Amino acid sequence: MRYLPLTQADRAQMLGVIGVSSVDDLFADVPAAARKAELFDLPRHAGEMEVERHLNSLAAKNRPAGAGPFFCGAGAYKHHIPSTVDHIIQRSEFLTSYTPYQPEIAQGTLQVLFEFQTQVAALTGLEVANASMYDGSTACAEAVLMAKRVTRKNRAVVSGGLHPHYAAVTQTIAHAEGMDIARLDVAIDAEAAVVDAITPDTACVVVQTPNVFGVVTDVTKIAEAAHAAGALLIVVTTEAVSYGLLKSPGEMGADIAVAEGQSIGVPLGFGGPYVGLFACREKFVRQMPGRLCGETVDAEGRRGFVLTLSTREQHIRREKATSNICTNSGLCALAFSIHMTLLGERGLRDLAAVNHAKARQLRDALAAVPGVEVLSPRFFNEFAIRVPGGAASCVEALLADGIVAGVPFSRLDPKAGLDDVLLVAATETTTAEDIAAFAKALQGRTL
Amino acid sequence: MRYLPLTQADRAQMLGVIGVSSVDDLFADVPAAARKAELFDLPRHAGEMEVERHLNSLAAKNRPAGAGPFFCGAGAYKHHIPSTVDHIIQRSEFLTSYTPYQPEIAQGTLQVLFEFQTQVAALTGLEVANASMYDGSTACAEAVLMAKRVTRKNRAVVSGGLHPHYAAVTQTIAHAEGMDIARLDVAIDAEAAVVDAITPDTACVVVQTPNVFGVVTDVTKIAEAAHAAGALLIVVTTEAVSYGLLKSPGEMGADIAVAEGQSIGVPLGFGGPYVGLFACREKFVRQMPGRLCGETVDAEGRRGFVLTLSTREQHIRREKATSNICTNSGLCALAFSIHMTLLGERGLRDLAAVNHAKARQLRDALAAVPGVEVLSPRFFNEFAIRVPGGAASCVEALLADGIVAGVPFSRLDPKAGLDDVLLVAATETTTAEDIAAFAKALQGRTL
Amino acid sequence: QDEALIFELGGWDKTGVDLEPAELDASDLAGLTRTAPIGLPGLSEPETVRHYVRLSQKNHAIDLALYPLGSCTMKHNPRLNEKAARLPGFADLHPLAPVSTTQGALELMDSLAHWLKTLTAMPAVALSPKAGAHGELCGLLTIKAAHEAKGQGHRRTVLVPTSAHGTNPATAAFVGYDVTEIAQTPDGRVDLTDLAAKLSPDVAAIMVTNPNTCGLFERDIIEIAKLTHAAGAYFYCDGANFNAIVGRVRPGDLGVDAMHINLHKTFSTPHGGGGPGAGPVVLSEALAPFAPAPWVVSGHEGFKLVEDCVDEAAQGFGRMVAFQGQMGMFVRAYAYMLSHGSDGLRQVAEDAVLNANYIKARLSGAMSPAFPDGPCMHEALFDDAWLEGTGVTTLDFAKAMIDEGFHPMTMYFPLVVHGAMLIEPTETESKQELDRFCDALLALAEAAKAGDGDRFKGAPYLAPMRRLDETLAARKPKLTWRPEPTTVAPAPLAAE
Amino acid sequence: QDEALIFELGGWDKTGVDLEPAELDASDLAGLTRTAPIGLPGLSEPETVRHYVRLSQKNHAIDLALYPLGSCTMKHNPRLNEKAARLPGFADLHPLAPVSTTQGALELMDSLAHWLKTLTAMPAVALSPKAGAHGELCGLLTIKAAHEAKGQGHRRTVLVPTSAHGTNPATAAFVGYDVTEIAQTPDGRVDLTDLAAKLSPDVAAIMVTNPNTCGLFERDIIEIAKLTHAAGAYFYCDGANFNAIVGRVRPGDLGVDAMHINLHKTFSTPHGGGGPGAGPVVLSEALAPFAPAPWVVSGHEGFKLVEDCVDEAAQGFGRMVAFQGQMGMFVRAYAYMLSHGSDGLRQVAEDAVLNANYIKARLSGAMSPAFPDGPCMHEALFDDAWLEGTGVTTLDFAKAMIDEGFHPMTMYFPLVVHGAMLIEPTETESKQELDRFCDALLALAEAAKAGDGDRFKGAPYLAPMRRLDETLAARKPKLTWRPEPTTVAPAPLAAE
Repeated sequence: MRYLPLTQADRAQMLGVIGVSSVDDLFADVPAAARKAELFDLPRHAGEMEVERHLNSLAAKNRPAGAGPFFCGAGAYKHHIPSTVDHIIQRSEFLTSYTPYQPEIAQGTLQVLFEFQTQVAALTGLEVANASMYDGSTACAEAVLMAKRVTRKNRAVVSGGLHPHYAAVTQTIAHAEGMDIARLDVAIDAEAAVVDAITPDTACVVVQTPNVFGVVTDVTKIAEAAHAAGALLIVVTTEAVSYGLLKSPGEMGADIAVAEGQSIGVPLGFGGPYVGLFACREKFVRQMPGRLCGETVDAEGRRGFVLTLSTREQHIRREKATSNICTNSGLCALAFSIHMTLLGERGLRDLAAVNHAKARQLRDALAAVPGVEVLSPRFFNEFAIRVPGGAASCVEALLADGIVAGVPFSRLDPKAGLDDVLLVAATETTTAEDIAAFAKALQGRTL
Repeated sequence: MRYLPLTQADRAQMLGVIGVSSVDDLFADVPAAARKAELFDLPRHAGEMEVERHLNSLAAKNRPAGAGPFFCGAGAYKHHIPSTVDHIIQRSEFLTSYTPYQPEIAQGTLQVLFEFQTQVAALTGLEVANASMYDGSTACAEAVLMAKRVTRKNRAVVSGGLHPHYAAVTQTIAHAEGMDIARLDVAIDAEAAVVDAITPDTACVVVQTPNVFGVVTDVTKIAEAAHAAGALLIVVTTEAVSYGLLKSPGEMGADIAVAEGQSIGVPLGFGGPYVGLFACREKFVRQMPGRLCGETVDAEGRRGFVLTLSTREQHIRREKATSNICTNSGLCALAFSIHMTLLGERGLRDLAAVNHAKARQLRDALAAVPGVEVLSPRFFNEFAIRVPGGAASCVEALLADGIVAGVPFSRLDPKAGLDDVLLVAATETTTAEDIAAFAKALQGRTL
Repeated sequence: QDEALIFELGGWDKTGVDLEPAELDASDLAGLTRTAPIGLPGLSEPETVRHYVRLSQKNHAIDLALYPLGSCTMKHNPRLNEKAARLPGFADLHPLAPVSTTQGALELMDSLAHWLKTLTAMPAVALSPKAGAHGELCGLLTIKAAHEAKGQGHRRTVLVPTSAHGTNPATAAFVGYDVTEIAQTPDGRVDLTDLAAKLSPDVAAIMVTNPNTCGLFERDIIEIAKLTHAAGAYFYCDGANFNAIVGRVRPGDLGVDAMHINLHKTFSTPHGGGGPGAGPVVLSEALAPFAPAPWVVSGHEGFKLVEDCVDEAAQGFGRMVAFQGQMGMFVRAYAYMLSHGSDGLRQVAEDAVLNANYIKARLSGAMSPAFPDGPCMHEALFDDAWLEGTGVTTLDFAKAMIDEGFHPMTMYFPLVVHGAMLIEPTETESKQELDRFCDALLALAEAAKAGDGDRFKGAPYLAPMRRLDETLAARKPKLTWRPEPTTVAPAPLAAE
Repeated sequence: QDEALIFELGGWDKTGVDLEPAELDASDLAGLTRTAPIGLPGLSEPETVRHYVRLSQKNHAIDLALYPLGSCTMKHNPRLNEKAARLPGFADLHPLAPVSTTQGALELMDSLAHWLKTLTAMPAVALSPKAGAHGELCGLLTIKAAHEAKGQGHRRTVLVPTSAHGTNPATAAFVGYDVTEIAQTPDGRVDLTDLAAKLSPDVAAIMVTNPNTCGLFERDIIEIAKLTHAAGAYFYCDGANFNAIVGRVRPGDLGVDAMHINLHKTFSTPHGGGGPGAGPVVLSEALAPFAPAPWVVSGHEGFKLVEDCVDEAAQGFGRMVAFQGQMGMFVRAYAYMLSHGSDGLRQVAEDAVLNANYIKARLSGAMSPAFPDGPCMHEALFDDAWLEGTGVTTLDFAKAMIDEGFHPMTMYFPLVVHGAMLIEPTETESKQELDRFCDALLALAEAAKAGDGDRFKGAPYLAPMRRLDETLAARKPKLTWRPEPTTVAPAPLAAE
């Protein structure tokens, strides 16, 4: 087998050194009843060519986003990734290294994480960021738990504009920790209702901007209300490119900002792996979940980087840890950081501006289709429309025209009663032809 | 522009250090008439996404060999390449390094070349090999010129079984050097005629096995005849995988062996870059063309490798060099060497056996088609068939059935009068279904 | 050579992309446009490539040499798997694309689930957890839901052996459970008597790693499961070390109720400097109904994705993540499974165990194995008794290994062994490399005993950096780069 | 750390592939089957990866630092181009596949030809030459054919300046010409008087590099062309340094008849440790009819490939290679051209020249420029006058640069300058990197003048190897690995 270097002669010689007569002797501690002599009922090994063929055939049964006009968003976005990004993350030294526990031979990973943390802090307008989370949704849940630790209060107010998956994850996990989650009604411009829901026993308020309907909101007033009640404001973002154009969470008073970083450097990948961004005010740093990288010096006084504040973490603190997290999303954080370095401030602003301009073009084109109503009053690169006859059947119908029209809101939250709401997104990858084709096909279907 | 790091501020500052006022001043030596102020009539710069889209659209206008049943050979073969090969040759340190002129910081490339040379020598059964040539055809021409240097004679006898492109390249270049090229008549089993053509003024005899019709030949007798006449025997191989199954050129008495190495590790790539293999008897080493890597020691006595015997080469000897070659095919040699290391002797023998077995299956299937005649009496993984109605129109017709049937011999040599001869090859990538589909379609077209 | 930070390269106005800037009409943004500079540097593409390539060379990697981190399972990562994961049909697939356009992806998930269930003899699997600890969380949430459904929601305790990974108690606490430790026998296994004593009606679950973190198989595993079930509790197995038994032993045959599988360990998806991972959880019949959304079902019209628990599985405890989990890792793990097959996977376990025992045998003369009697499984555990009197600590010894070109083993874990050194070679090491490693360690051991203290106290000498001051880093954490007072702050971008 | 050779790793019976061995029926092989072992080692995939990754780290590369090899043009290689070349539509395309299935490839070749012709103002281009020297060969063969067609086949001489690349005289000799050198003026250009004197009726061509290998533009280039043409000879221009003028100056406007273009220099296809390259040759109207096969023509029914000279171009001199040339390089070069565009390519030349002049300006205080007056083009040439009396040679100085993390410049070339040091930074270096480089060289220069001989004579100290004994290597060449007498020879494979 091509991945196994031992020859039969090696094995025999090694058994001799160990002093046993067969490899079975090494499995002696396994109860006899569980020691399977036969191979399990699965195919035998296969050559690389055969495996590749099989996987190619599976891949060919999917329609990639790049195959034609494509307007899905709702928490994952089709963006162009510079080829440099993938080239670098495939380097052996990044790809096949472990968590940088031995900093002397892991400065590559560590410096990248330090740079990543700084980029995330700058983007979110907050002082500190961690070295990444699994994704945006788990980052959101961790932020709520962190607010509980900081405030020692148990109630979370969750905006109805929060991505339903994020709300579900947060609810699942925070509930297990004994928190009381007040999820407000789902609505297009849901953030308006948040302030009134804040009570003195509120640990945190969770709002998303742009929200799941694409609506952008100035959360400054919500921050003030939350702070007045002794609660933290958690601002969630699922489209990191929006940071290039919109006021940062920190500028608007957020205490914790979490985001899905997929849009920068990470492929759609059917949902994962992604990279969660997590930033907060410096005073809360010791309550943060996840890995942190910090600057220090080596024995010769040279600047270097190490994992730090690990007394927050499970491998030191065990049941008293701030989180159970061990694995992070290091390679995706690297991809994010490389892409961000290529963009720079100028490139990110340009990219965000292009995204917004494309979404406006899309909005104009769809708004002109009779029967279609644009629902999102303010948006970045995604918005909700009402389509006659239901969003799910609209998507199905337009697929026949070669167009992937977007995400029916009912797919995210079937109970919300918004079956005719379709979420549509545009990015720099959207062409004028894509938009025209969408509008034309939609018109054909709604007439 | 993303590949250009200088900012406008940098440029201004640098012009100041240089002491000129504009970059135009640096082009002062260019005659005014040739100093173009305007941009040339070509598109302006484009973003990565736009360029990628354009190239994707061009690529999509081609039908890759892997898209369906495919039987072309004739000097380039569709083989499976392990993914490890491409991963390694994309490493910055191999991909973006130059000719290893500074051995202290080029041991990676140099050790690879030393290993490559050893592998090529072992495969060809000869004592020394160089660090690669552009491809098999230019290696063939260089071998003929080398024979002239060694024997100080001017006539080359070229078998009618030599790949017509190789014959053309050799004729073009050797003729320019003033050699007299006696190319024998094209025939399926052409090597039989070679011995009689050898004269006392013959510098070398060039035979190919497997030849362009796939025919394998024991050249021992030809070697004896050549040596008796004071000529060198040059054995050409265009399918390097055949080395795994067939007697090596060295074993059969060759003085020089040249080959196209594409089959091991190098993609089809529409004809290039490929990698020429070049090996010979040790006594001729100082007449070899191309780069050579040799073992030595460093100042601390450690084993290391350097380019050596460069007094043969143009950068030292100028017009007295053994060849004008400067660039080699280093990265393809690396790919070849990696693939060969993965294969090992066992893997190469298995691969060759699979190739031969598939070709026999193909032969059996096609031989059973009424009207089709198999022409090659002995073969490795390729053979010639006679198809009624002409090979070119047969290929065209089968294309409509989704099958790329092979290479019409007339495409290689329109003057040979073999318009009904089709060259067909099978490799490990050929499936039983491919073969069945080919036979069925052929039957449908010939009936 | 030091590598400057991206913030120090002067690229406040540079970019490595060519975008035609769109004119900004902010009328749909309600005044939310940024005004102040963000403070992000940019670099041209050549500078970017060089920065990261240089940085990369400061890392150790499994592609460079043995990486014997016990319990971390650093094995070869096939490049075929990387290639497959990058096929546009997988990499460029939106998680919410219409289900009819994602049939191949769903089929792959379904096949992966089939392999995982067959290899573990368990009837169900939840694929979505994003890492091992996330899988533990999923498992305990499932257990919690199952107890609640049975009216056993009052059970508040989870039993965990002292030798467990830190994630075990951390996860239990995360879910709101109290953690009680189980004692260990002198031969490194769960103490059955202590377990039986602690299996009160308040216990919701036990969490046992098997093979355990001492590298030993829990001989009494079936008895442990029986006791646990008899007490009305569930048996959560930490499957971090499944690589030692894959293809040979099925956890379902041992009485396990839930077990996560680190795809990045057993099935060789790359670790990527600490992640991403993937932690699917196999579940017993008792727990299966409580699994979280989403999951794949197959029917006449192809594959379907059940994304909401409401209708089709009212008992499901909820959702672990947005979307479906680590698809990129699923592709890699599945490619790895197909490549190995049932025979190859069995060989994986055998060679992993053989390699570990070979190291244990070769080093036992010079170093002190924590459990000298009997074979170990996939990793060999030593304590620091053999260093006594040398003045060299486990940490010093580990740092000296760096100078020999190897990554240190796992140190000071598991906690049950003094100065623990946990060595896991994995099955993808050749005998030559194992010998090179053992020779180096034996030479180091000799040097330590010969009193060559400087070689250890100052180590590493040959790494990109000398030993780093971790205390300083934690005392006054500097977690982001900030401009020195003398640095010119980034100027706001000119409107162009 | 030394890396063993693949032959020393014991893998005589190992393999890193999984092939089902086919049963061998040798009845179609006429007894030609191998019997003796070949002597090829094999390695498992993990061992293979490690071997090559370890080796790679012993190389310098443009991705690691400045690589200022004059005349070699080591610039950034965009990864977009690597990605594009690997699209199955290009990489998995057979050179003899039916023409109707290769229309995209032919279109790309046609577009590349259009760009090359437009950038050079030349009416034709032969794409097939595989490298620069191969392009020279193509150019001279074209010239020879043209002369023969005009009844001028008696012309036997090619004039070449002393400063020329070795490939120029070597190629001329290869084609059977006699080589005569042209003198150089004190300011580093072709001596017009000497040229005029040597332009006898026997001269077939002149070969002039422009910008020349001293990094200078031939001011009298138009006059040179006129003299040459007046003598009935052709003007071959070595286009190795086209990168200095691309987008700004067109060789066709200067009177050039043939010029090769190193795609791996001007258009940034990667050098790959010495190759592959690609050397298309642009041709004047006079030479165009004699171009070799194959070429692409476009018509109503799409693109066609003319593969044989017989019918469609009876004058073509023959064929340079099997198939169409370096398609993989065509894709990369075309991607590079599209990315830069007409504006970007012009900027390429300007920045390359600016960077070289900046280095010249910064170093001229400490080192002696060979041609101090006036600007240089894309490379700065120094001689070793400034090292006089220091005991340090050009070679020593170059080796000391390695310890500073840089690749040495080109040394002892061109031959017209004593102890030449030819520095070419290219346009893809940032000012920061140029300053780092200049600072390092200035410090080294100071050390040399201060008499710190050891720092140079023993250099490099910090490279993977110390200075290598090239004389030993050449005296008794050891070009392949052979088993030591004590090594067990590989056993023949058992029939399995």
